[in-house]
Order: sequence, then C-alpha cells, then structure tokens
Amino acid sequence: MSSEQTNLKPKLKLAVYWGSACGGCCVSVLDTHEKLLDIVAAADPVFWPIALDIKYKDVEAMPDQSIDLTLFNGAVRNSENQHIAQLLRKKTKILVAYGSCAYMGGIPGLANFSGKSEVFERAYVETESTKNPERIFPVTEYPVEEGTLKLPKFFNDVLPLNKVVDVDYYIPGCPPQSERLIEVFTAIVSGAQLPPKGSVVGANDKTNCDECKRTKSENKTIDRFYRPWEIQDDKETCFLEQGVICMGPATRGGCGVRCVEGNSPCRGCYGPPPGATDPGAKMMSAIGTMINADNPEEIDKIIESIVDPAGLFYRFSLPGSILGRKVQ
Amino acid sequence: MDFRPKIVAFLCNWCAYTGADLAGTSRIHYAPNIRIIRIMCSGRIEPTFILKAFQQGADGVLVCGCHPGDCHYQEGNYKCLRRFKLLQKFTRQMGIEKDRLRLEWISASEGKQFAELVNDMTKTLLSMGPSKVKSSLEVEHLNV
Amino acid sequence: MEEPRIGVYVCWCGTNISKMVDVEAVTNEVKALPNVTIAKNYKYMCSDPGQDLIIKDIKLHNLNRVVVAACSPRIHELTFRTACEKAGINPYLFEMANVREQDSWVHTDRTEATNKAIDLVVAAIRRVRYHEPLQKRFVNVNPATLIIGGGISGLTAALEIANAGKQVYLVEKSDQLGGQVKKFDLTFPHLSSAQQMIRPIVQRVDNHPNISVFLETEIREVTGYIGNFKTAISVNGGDPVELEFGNIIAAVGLKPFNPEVISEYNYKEFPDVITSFEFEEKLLAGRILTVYGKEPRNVAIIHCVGSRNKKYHEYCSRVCCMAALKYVHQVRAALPSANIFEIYADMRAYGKGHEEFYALTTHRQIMFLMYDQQKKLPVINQADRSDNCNMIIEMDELLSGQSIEVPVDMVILMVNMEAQENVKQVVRAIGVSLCGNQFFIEKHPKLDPVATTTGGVYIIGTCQGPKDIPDSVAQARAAAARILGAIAQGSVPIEVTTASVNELLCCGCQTCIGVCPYKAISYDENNKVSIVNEILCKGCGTCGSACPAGAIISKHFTDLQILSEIEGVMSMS
Amino acid sequence: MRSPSKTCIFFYNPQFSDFDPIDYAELIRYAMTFPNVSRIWKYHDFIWNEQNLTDKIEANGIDHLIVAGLLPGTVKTLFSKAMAIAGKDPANVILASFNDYYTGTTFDMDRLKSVLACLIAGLSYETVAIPDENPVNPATLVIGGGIAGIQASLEIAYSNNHVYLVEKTGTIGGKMATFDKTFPTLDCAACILTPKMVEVNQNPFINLMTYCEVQEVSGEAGNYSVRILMRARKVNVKTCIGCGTCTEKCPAQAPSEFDYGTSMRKAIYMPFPQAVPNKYMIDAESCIYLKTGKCRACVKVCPVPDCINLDEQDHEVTINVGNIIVATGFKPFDAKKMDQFGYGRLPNVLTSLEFERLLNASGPTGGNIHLRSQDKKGNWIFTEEAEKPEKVAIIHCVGSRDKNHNKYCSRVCCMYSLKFSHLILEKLPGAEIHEYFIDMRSFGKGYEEFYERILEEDVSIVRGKTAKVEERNGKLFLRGEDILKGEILENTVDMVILSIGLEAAEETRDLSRMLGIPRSEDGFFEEVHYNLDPTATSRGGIYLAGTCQGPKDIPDSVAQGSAAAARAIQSILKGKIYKDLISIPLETIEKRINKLTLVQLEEKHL
Amino acid sequence: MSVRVHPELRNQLMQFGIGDWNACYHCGTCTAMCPLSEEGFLFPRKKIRLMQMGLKNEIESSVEPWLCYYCGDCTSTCPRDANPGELMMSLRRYLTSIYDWTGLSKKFYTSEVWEIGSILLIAVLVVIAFLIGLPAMGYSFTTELTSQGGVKINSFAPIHIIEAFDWAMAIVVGGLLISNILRMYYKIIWKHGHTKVTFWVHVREFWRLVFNFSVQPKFGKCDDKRYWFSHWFLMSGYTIMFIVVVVFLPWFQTEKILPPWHLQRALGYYATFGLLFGLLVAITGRMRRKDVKFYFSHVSDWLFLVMLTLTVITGILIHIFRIYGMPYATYIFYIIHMAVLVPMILIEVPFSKWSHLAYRPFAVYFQHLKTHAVPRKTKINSIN
Repeated sequence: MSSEQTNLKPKLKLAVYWGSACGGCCVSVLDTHEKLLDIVAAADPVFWPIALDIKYKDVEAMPDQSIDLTLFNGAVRNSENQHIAQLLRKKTKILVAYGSCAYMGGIPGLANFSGKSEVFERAYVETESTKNPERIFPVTEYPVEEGTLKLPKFFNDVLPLNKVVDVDYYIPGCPPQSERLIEVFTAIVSGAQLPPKGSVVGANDKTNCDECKRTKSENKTIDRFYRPWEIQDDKETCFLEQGVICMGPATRGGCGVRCVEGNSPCRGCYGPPPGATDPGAKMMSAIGTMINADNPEEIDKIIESIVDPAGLFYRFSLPGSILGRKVQ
Repeated sequence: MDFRPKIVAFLCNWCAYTGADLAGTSRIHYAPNIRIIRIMCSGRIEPTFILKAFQQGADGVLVCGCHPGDCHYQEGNYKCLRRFKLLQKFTRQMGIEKDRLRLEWISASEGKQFAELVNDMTKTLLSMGPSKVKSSLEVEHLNV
Repeated sequence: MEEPRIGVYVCWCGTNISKMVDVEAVTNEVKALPNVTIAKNYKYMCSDPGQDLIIKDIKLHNLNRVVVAACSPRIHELTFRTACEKAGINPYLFEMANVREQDSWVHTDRTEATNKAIDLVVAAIRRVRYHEPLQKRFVNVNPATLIIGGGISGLTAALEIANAGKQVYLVEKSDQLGGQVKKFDLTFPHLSSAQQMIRPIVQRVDNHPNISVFLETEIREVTGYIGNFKTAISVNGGDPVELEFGNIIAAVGLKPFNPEVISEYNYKEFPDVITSFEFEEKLLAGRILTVYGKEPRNVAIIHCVGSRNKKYHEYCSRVCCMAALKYVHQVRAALPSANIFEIYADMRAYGKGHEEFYALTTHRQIMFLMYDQQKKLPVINQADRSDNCNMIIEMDELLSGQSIEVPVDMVILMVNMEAQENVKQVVRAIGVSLCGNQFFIEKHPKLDPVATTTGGVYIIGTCQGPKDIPDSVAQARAAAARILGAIAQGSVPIEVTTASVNELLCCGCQTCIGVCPYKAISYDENNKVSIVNEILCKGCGTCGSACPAGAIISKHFTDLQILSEIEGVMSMS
Repeated sequence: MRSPSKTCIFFYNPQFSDFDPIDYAELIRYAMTFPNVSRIWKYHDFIWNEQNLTDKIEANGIDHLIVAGLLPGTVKTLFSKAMAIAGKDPANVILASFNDYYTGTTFDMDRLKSVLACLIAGLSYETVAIPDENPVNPATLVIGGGIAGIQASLEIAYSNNHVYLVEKTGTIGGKMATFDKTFPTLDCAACILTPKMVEVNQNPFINLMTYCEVQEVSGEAGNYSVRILMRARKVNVKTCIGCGTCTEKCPAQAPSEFDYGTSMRKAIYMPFPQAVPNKYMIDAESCIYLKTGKCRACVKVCPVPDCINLDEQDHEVTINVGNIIVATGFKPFDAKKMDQFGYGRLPNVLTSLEFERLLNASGPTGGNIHLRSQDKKGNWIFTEEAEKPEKVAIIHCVGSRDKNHNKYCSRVCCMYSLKFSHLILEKLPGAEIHEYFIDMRSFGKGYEEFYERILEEDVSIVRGKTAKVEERNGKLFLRGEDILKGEILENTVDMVILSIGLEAAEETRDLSRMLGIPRSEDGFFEEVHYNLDPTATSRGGIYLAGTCQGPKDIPDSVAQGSAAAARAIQSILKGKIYKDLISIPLETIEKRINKLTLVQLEEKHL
Repeated sequence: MSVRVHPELRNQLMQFGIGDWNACYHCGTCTAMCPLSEEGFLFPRKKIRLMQMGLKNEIESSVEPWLCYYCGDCTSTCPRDANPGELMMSLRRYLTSIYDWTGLSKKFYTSEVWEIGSILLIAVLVVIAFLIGLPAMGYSFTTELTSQGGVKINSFAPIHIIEAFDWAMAIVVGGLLISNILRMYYKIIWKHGHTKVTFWVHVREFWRLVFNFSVQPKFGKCDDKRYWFSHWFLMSGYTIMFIVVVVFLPWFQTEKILPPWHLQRALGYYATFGLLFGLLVAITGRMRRKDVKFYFSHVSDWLFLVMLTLTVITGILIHIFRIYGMPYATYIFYIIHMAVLVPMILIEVPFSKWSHLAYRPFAVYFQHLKTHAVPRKTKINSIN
C-alpha cells in the first residue's frame, strides 16, 4: 500500500473485537485518552462491541476485505470467538492479535492447565457461591417450546488467535501500552513500510533488562529462590540476583518496565523476544543455569523453592507455548 | 499397527554420541526407536528442544552427556543437569510422565551401556503407551 | 538467503549400510522433499569417485546445500566438507546423517532401520536448509611449547623440540627430572642401565639453552587457545611467572598401584611382600634382603597385581610381565641358589626382543606358575615354623591343574600402573578428557594416538595408557613432529562453530558471562551487551542455552537448526 | 659426573670362544692405556661370585667398576651386591652394554672403544658421541606407502615441506587397506584409512610415486641421492578417468594380489576400488598382448586417447633428499612352512590375511563368510556361491613364538584373532567358534577390555595351541590339548584360520645394503637405540617407521610414523642434520673426552 | 589338598637326560602331536609340568612315561626346543631309579663311573670265573672236535654249571625286577589317591600285560610304523633268545650240529636277525642323529646298544666257530660273550634301560587298573 493511496483514501475502517478477554485491551484503546480522537479522525470504527451496537449479521454483510484494520483482543475460548475470528479474518485486510490473550493465550490461557470438564466442574459445581446438586451444565442447544436455544460451544482449550486464523501482526501486552498502539496505528495510517507479516509490533526487540534501571552483574548464581514477598527487595539490584524470578530477560521490552519500576518482578506479558519461540522454556533454561549446585539432591532442594514453575514461567503464554496445554 | 515408541535423543558430541557410535562400531544391537540428534555439549540442550520433541510426537526424550566431571567443556553437563531438573518439574506439572524424559550419563566408551539404556527406555515406553502431548494439541481433540 | 538447493547422497558403505538399510528406498523417499534438488546413492561415498560425484553434481545442478547419509560425522564430516569446499560451496553448508554407526550397525530389522534412516536424512535435509556459511580462521602459533611432566616422554619431546631451536618450558611436579625411569635399575630386554640412560638425558635437558625447567611446579590453569596459551606458574612459592606458549604436551605419566586393597596379598601386613617399585629401590641399593636382614631363599614374583581384574583395574599394564622377567635375571645374579617363582597369568612378551628375552629367562632356574588373575588370586599366608620359609603362597596352578603351595621369603608384586592423583587437575587445566580408566583420551585411538580433541594439546607416554620406554619415546617424538610442523607453518586453524552475540537482541542481563568455562564472554559497558571472544570460545553452546533473550547464536547449532532437525526426525511418524 | 680416579673393568664374556664377535683382547689392550684403569678381569679369570667379587673390590680398593660385554646387565646385580657388601656405592657399577651398539652382523671395534673410553672418563657415550652436522636438503623420501609411511608423509607435508612417497605396488594403503575392521574399537579400517590416502594424493607437498622402487642410495645425511625405478604402469595416471571399461573387456585373469590370491582380477586392473591413485594399471605377467603380441582389447575400448600405452617401458629417475624414512612394512609368514596345519593343501585352512579379505565388505564375497571353492578354471577362490562355515577354528601363534620359524611374538595376532571371533559371530550368528592360544597378549589400550568382552560372547577360547589339522570326511579335523582342562581336544570344523605372524618384508635385505642400516637377527631393521631411539638408525637422516622395525599394531605404527617425521622436520627447521653416528672417529671421541674432563677439572678448581 | 612345589627336584631330574624342559611354555603341541596321548593319560606336556614344578609324588605315580615310545614328533614340532620326547625318556630313567630300591639304578643313571665301572667289574669276574674258576673246579676243556667236526663247547662251559648260573642270574635279576615292579605298583596304584582297584579288575585286565608285552600295540600307534617293526623284531628276538638261553640252555647249547631248518637253529637265526636289524636301525639312527628319537643319547643308551651288539656278534661268532670246529676261537668268544652278556643282564635288566621290557607292559596294565579304579571309602564317608 503506497502512501499516495492512503492519503487519497479518506478514512480507514477499523474493527475492534474482544474474544475471551477481561476487557482491559478494549480499555487500553480508550486509554489513549485524547489520542483517541486522532484515531477516530483517521479511522472509522465499523465494529466494536464495547463501543458500537453493530450486530454480527451486519459484519457478515460487509464485503470481504472491506475492513482495513482489526484489533482482535482476547483468546479463542468458544465457538463464538472462533466464528467471529474467522469472520473478521475474511472481512479484514490487516488482522492484529491485540494483547497477550490474542497473542499467546494470556491469563485465560492458564485454563489450559485443566480442561473443559474441570472448568465446568469448578464454575458450575464447586464454586463456593454455587449450589448445583443436580449438576446442571450449560449445553449448546436446549429445546424449548419456542424452538431451540443455542449457546456457543465451550472449547476444551483456550487458543491464541493464530491457532484459529491467520494473523498479520501481534501487539503484545496485558494490556498493550496505549502509547504503543498509537505508534502502530500511526504507522499504519501514515502508510509507512510495514514490517513483514507475522511480526510483533508495538514492542522492542530487546528484552526488558535493556530498559531496566536496576543494577546487573554477571553474578547470577542462586542458592534459593524467593517469592517476592519473601525478601526485602533492595529496590536496586536485579531481581534475579536477589533470588526472585523475574521474566524480564526473556520478555520483550516495550512496556516501559512498569512492573519492575513498581518493584514487582516482570511476569512476561509482552511475550518472547524475536530470538526465542517459547519464553517459558528459555527462562527455565536461564534460571536452571543459575542454580548454584552440582549434585542432584542439592539441585532438587533449590528447585523446591520454585513453587509452581508452569504457572510462573507460562503465566501469559501457555496456549501459545510449545506444549500449549497440560497433557490430557 | 502396534505401538512403536519414538525416542528423540540429544547426545553430546564427545561422550554420548561417541558412545553411541561405539555401540555401532561394536555392533551392539538395540531397539530402533531412537532418533539421535547431535549437540556439541549437553550444556547446549535447551528445554525448548525437549518440549519441541514432545510436541512433535516423541514418546520419550533422552538427554545424554558426559559423566559428571568428564565434560569435554568442563562443566556443561552440570548445567544440563540443573536445567533438566527444573524442566522435569515443569513437565510433570504439565502431565508428562517422569519416565518419558530421562537424563543419563554415557561416556565415549559406554557403547554397551548406551544400547542397554535405549532398550530399557524403549521397554518402559512400550509399557506406558504413546505420549499424549501431540494428541492433546490436535485441534479436533481440543474442540470437543 | 538464496533458495536452498540440496543434494542428498546416501552411501552404501559396501554392505555396511546397504545390508540393513534400503538405500534405494531412502533415496526415493527424500527425492521429492522441498528443496531437494537431487538425491542419489553410491557404494562408497567417501572414496574418490564418491566425492567426485558430489563435486560434479554441485557444479552441474548448482547445488548450495549437501547432505550425505553415511557413517558417523566424526569420521567423514571433514572429508565431505572438503569436497564441498572444492566444489566451491562453503563447507558448513553440508550436513551428515549417521545411518551406519547409529543405524545399520545397531539394528536388525531392515524396515525399521530404513525408516530410521529416512527420518535421519529428512532431519538432515531440514537442518541443512538453515545452515549458514562459516569461514575458516587461523591463529598464529607461538613457537614455545609447554611440556607437563619430566619423565622419559617429556624429556624426549623437550629435547626433540629444543633441538630444532624452539623454546620449551618443562614443568615437573616432583623435585627432579627423570620420572619413573629414574627409579629403575635396569631396562628390559637388554638389561641396560636405566640410570646410565636417563642421567645424560636429564643433563642435556638441564643444560639446554632452549629448555626452561620448572621443578616442583604444577599447572593449575591454562588460559588461551591453540597457538597462544598462557599460564602463570609459581616456582618455590615465589612470584608467579607468566609463560606463553603455542602448544602443550601432557606427559604426566602414571603412578604405581597401591596393593593394600588386595586382601589376598597381605601387603603391609607382611613386610617382605613388596611392590616392584620397592624392589627396584633394593636393587639400586645393591642388596636384596628381607626385613630380617637375610637373603631370601625363595623369591616369588606375582604378575598382574591390580591389573586385568575387574575389581581393581580391568586393563593390562603392558610392562609388568617384562619387568618381572627382568627381575628373574637380577635375582638370579645376586642370589645364585635362590628359588625363583614367577606367578603369572599370561606372559605378555610382545615387543621387539621380548619373546626372546622370555625364552632366555627360562634358563635361569626359575619356576613359572600360572594363576587366574580374574577369578582366583594366590593367597600369601604366614608360614609355619616347619615350613622352613617365611611365607607360603597358596594358589591354584592352572597349567598343572594342581592346588599348590609355594614356599617364599620375599614376594614382589608387579603392581599395575594407574593414573596420577592430580590427573583431574591437569585434565581440567589443559582441557582434555579422561577415559574410564583415567587415561587421557587421544583424538583417535588408531590414527591419532598423540593428539587430543583440544587443539594444540598433545598427550604422550603412559598418561595415554601404560607403555614401555620405546613406545613412550616414539609417542614423544610423534607429538614433537606435530608441534614442529605447526611451528613451521606458523599458524593453525581454529574453531569455527563458536558462539556469537546478536547485539540487537542482547539485553545485557549478563547471565551468559558466568556460564562460559573458557571466560570467552565479557560485558561491553559502552554498548551494554555481552561479547564473545571467538578465539577463546570452544563452541560448547552452553551460553546459547543460558541466554534467556535468545541473543546468543551457537553457530552451526542454532535453535532454528536444531528445532528443524527435531521436526525432521519426527516428520515421518 | 666426575671422572673416577680409579676404575676396574670386568669383561663379561661367558660364551668366550673363537666365534665371539668381539675381540676382547684388543679392548683390554685399549683399556689398559688409560691411567685411571687399575685392573681388568675377564669372565674366565676367576669365578664371578659374591665372595670373590667382594674380595676383589676390597683388596683393590675399587670405587668404580665397569662391567663390559654383551648383556652385562645379566650380572649387574651381583656386582651391586658385592659393592654394597664391600661398603661401596652400588651406583658406581657402570655397564658397558655392547649389545646397545650392535651394528648389524659385526661390532665396530672403534665404537666399542669409544664407549669404553667415555665410560672410563665417567661420561656417557651418548653425550660425547654427537656427530657433526651437514646442511640439509628439505625434501624427504618416504619408502613405503602403508599407514606408517602415509602418516610420516602427511606429518612432513603439514610442515610445508616436500615429500617423495615411493610405493612398490600400484596403490598406497599397505596392509591396513586390506583389513576389514580394526581392533579393539572395531572401526572400519577403510573408513579411517581412505581419507588419509586421499589426503596424501591431494596434498601439494607430497609427490606420490606408486609402482616404483628404490634402486640405489648414495650420499650422506642431509643430501642423499636416490635412484628410483618407475615401473611401467602402462596406463597414464594423469589421464585415466578410472571408468573401468578396460577391465570389463580384458580377457586375461590373474589372482588378485590385494585379495591375497583369493579372487581373480583382470590383467588391467585397479588394486581395489578405493585405491589411491584411483587409476588402472597393467600387470605385464598376465597381459595377453605382452605375452603373445595380440589382443589390445583395453586400448580399443579406452575412451581416453593415448591413455593406455602397452609398450611403455620402465624407467628411472634420480631424486635428491635430505632425509629418508623407511616404512616398508612386513610380509606375512608363509603358512605353508608349517605343514602340520595343511595350509596350501587344505583349501579351507586360511591365513588371517585371507580371512580379512573374506570379512571385508569390499572383498571377494562382499564381506560374507563363505568357504573356499574352485572356479571353473580350477582356481581356489572365495565366492558367494559357496557354503558358509558353521564351525570355525582360529589358531594363534602360527609361525610366531616358534624356534622352528620365528622366535619373536608378532604382537598383533592375539588381538586380530579375537576380533575375528567377534566378527564371525556377527556375520554368522550361531556359528561355533574356537580360538586356540598360548598366552593372550591383549596388552594395549582397551585391548584387555576387548578380550573380556569376547570372553563373554559365545566363543570358546581355549588355552592350548592346536598341533595339527587334517582332512576327515571333507571336514577339517583338529587335535590339540586343552591345557587348563588337561584334556585332549579334538574338533571337526569347516574352516581353520591361521593367525600368521609378521616377517620382515622382502626388500629389507636390499634396502639394508643400499641404506647401510643393519638388520637384526630376525630380519627387521635395527634401530640405533632400543629404548631411546626406536625410530632412528645408525645412519644420519635415515629413520624407521612401522613394522619394518618389528611387528606392531596400527597405533604404534602411526606413532612411529610421526616420530620418524619429527626428526626430519627438526633437521629441516634447524637447517642442519647430524651425520652418521658410527662415523665419529675414535680420535674425535678421545679429544672430546679430554676437553670435557678438562672442563670438569677447571670447574672443580673453581 | 595342596601340594608343595620342589624346585630342587627339577635340578635332580636334569641329571637323567638332556633337555631345555623349563623352556616349555605350555602350548600343548606335543601332547596333541602324540598319537599315544589319550584321555586321562596325557603327555608329554603334563609331565613336563610336573617336572618343572618338582611334584615328586605326582611324577612317581605316573604311568605315562612308559606309554611313550619316543617317535620324536613332539620334539620336532616343539616351538621352544624344549625337547619333550627326551623328557619322557629321562623320566623313564628317573622312574627306573625310583622303582629300584637298591639305589643302584640312580647311581648307574647319574654316574658314568658307576655304570661303566660296575660293568667292567662284572666282566672281569666273568673272565676270572672262566679262566680261573672253572679250571679250579676241575673242569678242563678239550680242543677235540665232535664227529660232525664241531667244537665240544660243553667241555669248556659245562652245561649244568652254566645253566645253574643262568638260573641263579635269572632268579636274582627276576627277583630284583619283580620287587621293582611291585614298588612300581605301589607307587602307581596303591600309594596314591583315594581310589582302590578291585581284585576282579586285576584279573580281568591281566591280558593287557601279556598282549602289550608281546605285540607292543602302543608303539604301533606312532606315526612311523618302521620303528615299531624294528623294535618289535628286536624285542621278540631278544625275548626268544632270553627264554631259550635261560630255560632251554641244554637244548640250545648243544655240541650237535643240527640242520639249519631245525627249530633250535631257526629260532636262533630269527633272534639274531631280529636283534641285528633292530640294533642296526638304532645305532645308525643314533649316529646319524637325523630322527629326533635318536638325537639325544644318554650314556646308558649307547652302553646298552654297544653291549647288546657285542653280545649278538660274539654269539654269532661262537656259533660259526663252533660249527666250523675252531675250538680256541670259540672259547675265547664264549668268554667275551659272557663277559658282555652277564653285566648287561645284571645291570641293564633290573637297573637300567632294559628294564623297560618289563615296565612298559606293566605300565599299560596299571594304566587300565587306574582307569577302573573306584573311590576308596573313607571312614568319614561311612559315618556320613
């Protein structure tokens, strides 16, 4: 798309959709504050459930490739998410997986440590506020006199967007930093040379340590791991050197190292840097290296202090990781 | 077809790979289920590789390096051990049975031991049945 | 990157591969794979015509990647890389699939073996697509040489190199040169004087203008790389001296086995049960006497003490048989009427003049008795007063099939030669490996017995495995030849498949720095990234796996290459 | 060491007779000329026992004594003891081991005198007898293209110096190229050797001369002139493409040398598929054209013009080199000499080398073990049509360790025999294998472990060499004694493998004469010093490598190949080379001794 | 039970023959080459071993040395020149000296002075007996010839005196030999082991003794059958002569000249030819030293050959001189004949080489007794 063409074009058509998400991503778009006006000036939202009342059938009626840009946030959890993802793919020129959930599964992705039945069991039976002795669970079709009631099918797994449809770009973050969205949006609107398809945009190539202000040294040997509340953080030294697992070195920069700035270790919502495919695995490899013991028993003892490696290293990325889910 | 487990093995060049070669030059027969990938040092073996192997359908993954103290690169095998231990904690959390992922030390002279190891692992895997990592990831299965 | 055009070649290796692997099926299977331009099979790929086949195809089909499925890459990777280079493509754009040592030779089911071969070849094809050209590099060779160990091997090597006009640093752990030979009275099989032999050599080394000798010195750490090593040694606790040298020879030798652990022999309990080394001391002092100050009337010599027995050392010490036969002559000369018993397992008189020496020994009024060194050792017991001797050896004599008792007054234990205590320290310092028997591992047991897998580091003499003087000396010269050759050339090639840091990705977390055993990685404060010294780097790749940001590339073993290989081996299932 | 003031000499010559190779009388006369030699005794002057010697030492106040003769070490301990009893330092018993200075068939009296003179002066001969130096021609001649010669050539070529590698046969590779697997690692011989062979061919510093023989050597250390006969190969090595069309059409056959006659090859042939150079050659003996003047089939079919020249004649070239490395290898023992084993009469009694070919994947049967059978023309050859043996016996020490043949141990047979057992089991599972040995000499690195391993396999390894092999009912009947069981051992087998020993190669005799280097009693070249210089000869610039110096295995041959090269490289680097060790005149030695003792005296006064 | 090794015994054994026996490295070639070596009775290697280790009792209880007929195959194929054949020979000498309780055998074997001295002494005694003893007893000889023109030999050597002497000598020699054989039996069968041989076995196997004595089937098993033949020829001749002379002297030593086909003369000729043939083979063999079995000659070997040859030749001469009526020649050679024969019989038969005539067949007999031996029940066994 050349710049002349975009200039000629009056306005982009923009769609924003949330799949299995907390809504934070949609809010992050609004979090652009006054810049939102610039966005709206450059683009017409044609579909945005949180903001506009447009029905699915209206979207279905749009000609293919008529939407210029779709920001799809949230993971794919059920058949409705899947359907809309596929629909928007058809109607959209540039489909962006927006936010950690769409990118790698995000927090809802932690559901992949279990399956549909366990989720239902918890949600409809076990939750403390629930009383469901008959064990009634949602069904996709329920015949009533008026006809058949339909619910979207609840998938067994949480899927990142790219496992359902072809994705053009990814903007990571939980949620993405609004400044980054503006940058990307501006780039698209300005008709600048876009990076190759499949790129992560709105984030840095280097990982968080690059921007992190804490002091770092080569002295990264760990005798015991601590959870953040277990130590008195000196607020200056690299978390890892204090024995606290920080996903910073395996996580793309771009967030502004906000968590660490707030004296909380990075949890990796920005996903892996370009050199890595599976941030959790990379981080495990690095963390493993730091264990200060050679004999198996001592190593085991040190590892004991990492309570939940899976949940820790894959907090935002389980469905998008190599294994994707717990084996069933 | 009956179940033929497939093992992906990562062998360090100096000890384990040489040991596996020795099994060959000594014509010590072992189960054909193993697929060996040569790495210079067990210290180069990353969790990523192991997870990838499971993802691709491996029923077992074997990591072999030099015996402790014998590493050609001094201590790569210790690093491997540490990473392995952590990874194993993770894989068990992820529902991969412990015996599917093994780390063993094989020296350049242990052709026989290597063959025995492969046979042993193959036997264990046969009794365990196929790994479900790959099938768990298959979309048809996911969307039940 | 240009589109890969891969040539795949499957070797029959005579019948070595083709017997168990259907090479034709493998070839056909991979023919149609993406990027495979051509796939062939041939009887001996490593032969001249085999290599020519590749070279011709590269030119004819404009190939830019080559895969050969044959033997272990440890054998022929270099051969084919050279062939690729000859045809004008970078040698690292080549990959080998090991379908012999790790397939045809170890499996018995042809279908399974063929399937495995296909998997391995596919993996190699997938991998080679991501190979990148790498350049050979050379470093200059410092003409000085460090020799660790002042025994006969070390001394010979030192003289050989020094006589060519090159500097040698000779480091010896003990306070004198000469090693084990210095402890001997005579050498076999010519019964020449060991002292007269070693003394002038030590003298020549001591006086040689090109040799600096450092006694009572141990090498703790060597830094650097082939052609440019460095170490700091402190002599007599003084200030450390920094030495720079281009090559290292390890000639640390072996030490005698302590037979105390063998309960049958009651060594230490019976003072007249002595080791061969203790006996040499007696010989040098001139008198063969028991602790009672008497001449023994019965002397037994027991072979294979600590050798050829799985409980102690499985290996044969190679020199003890001949040394024991030497003692027969020595005891006979000093004690003309003594009874001598040689208690042996197999008489290993294999060397030049050895068998003749053995035959000569039989004329010296000696009784040979054979025992089973593996299953039943002779037992040395205290004799009764009526026995008319100090000790009685009870044993099962194999050649006669009799259980016998042998009266003895002195027993010489031909002790095994085993690794020095500090061998691990030396190994660590110079970066070589040990085998199960704690001997230094040579680069190739046949064709490269003195080189090691670490460039510029050679092993000679008994530390590579027990051997006699001529064999040690030959090895010493062999290593000297290598080093002199390298010095003559002036430079040597260095490791190509090193690690390197992608500075665009490195976040400066410094995890990698402490990981490197060779101190090849340092932190660049200005650019806030780690950097790899590729001369020091030996390419183990452990930094690559430690890097959480994926910023370190292990050349030729990149994540992408390995992951593709994993996909490859699993692709057919 | 200071020059001893008073020395006595004891001449140890117990076998004193007219045939004694050493003229002791002359040595005594010579020794008497030294003022510090107080007394001299011969072996027969009095009975050498503890009492008499102690008396002599005490009576004459001997502090230093020299025992001189052949193997004087035999009595050394007696002298040490006598010295110790007399309260003297046993370290002052000095040996003059003349056997260390043996130069072939005779002893050079001047050399023995030099040795004595040095020892009398309290010096070592090796320290004093340092020859003068010559400038050196940087080119080196390596004679023999077996593994030792290959190694030596490569080693020198790596130092960027020129090498002429002269090989008698049409290909380099030597005996090792004919082997299948090597012990104890069982790696395939061709797989490790052929790359080296290829490297020799490709190395720009190596001038490979196959089918050539050394005719004459003249000159001295540093500058030898060597006349070399270049046999007519009758195929142009440069233009031959190795296509093999000629061989297909050639009507004449002869037994293959490479397969030790166990298969047939054509008159135009390549020794073996991986031969280096990988080119054809014509055997004039079997070529029909050369015998009858008719045929020329090869010339007709050869696709390269003028490549085959049937009328090519042998010619000679002369090269100049500074160093010569002799690596002529060994020849196998002729098993026909031991008629009791029936080799040559009984077709399925094989030598170990024949069996190597049978095992070899590129051998006549493609590596399958078959019995020997007759082809249509009546030649006994190996083919894959023949039956496979079910029972195989391996007999160790054939021709070795035997006073009737070769007294020495051939060093490799035990191990290759064990290797055979293993390989037979692998190729013929279920086969019955019997090994008959005397002493199992698995002495090298990893050898004992290999032996242990074979012991665990299904092989019967019996102590007791079989005495005879006879034909009975078409099978081979063996009789021996199972030493450990103490039983007669009788066995009927299909195939018997004789583990034949190694002998000095044919050409050692001629080369010994041409090069002026001595041979030992058993025909192998004699090194200059048994312990200290196993690869050097008494002639400057001429070195030994591999089995021409004595039987040895591959690693030891390789080490020697490199070791021999070390000397050559050393001299080239230095630009100077030592002349012959034996060339130093006695007067020079005497002068040097005087100078050295003078220096010592001065040092003493200072 | 372990046995003590005796290095000094080896040195002792070295006196009984020439051999580099300690050079043996136990390849087993000799045993395998030997066609007589059989299961349970292996030699020579095992015997070399006993000798090397000085296992006295084991050597003394061996029958194997007697089973060897010294074809020499073992020695010629021995890779170490250890000379196993000669060892077996030497062991026979040693065993002969061991069986002999008088100790004379050992003296004869190990001392040439003793052996030759004794022979000369006896010879002188014989001469004295003829020249002084017989005349003193009142016998005078005649130079008169018989009617057939033959010498009246009985006038010189009165038949009853000679016969009586023959018997006396036979009894002494036989007695000695029998006592030695009993000692042999004791050492081989009785003394050693925990086995016993039943009486019935003794009887059953007895035929072997006779068979082996007369046919020497063992020797026939050697690869070279010529030696068996010449030896058998010699042995049978000797035996015939021995029996004829001792038992049938009056029939043999006649003055009548019988026709040549008469049994008396025919037997004599047979024996003479047998002896001569055997002697010729042995003497030429020992002189040419081509065959291994004849390569090493102990003094006792030569002495025996020389004496037997002299005996035979003088016997032939006596016969000729008697028939052709040459009294003095007959008488002189009769004395010489007796002076050689008597010491030969007295010394060689019980104490030296000739004793093998008895020991060999007995050894085969004992060998079979040993084979059929059953374990001796000990008291401890019976309690259990």
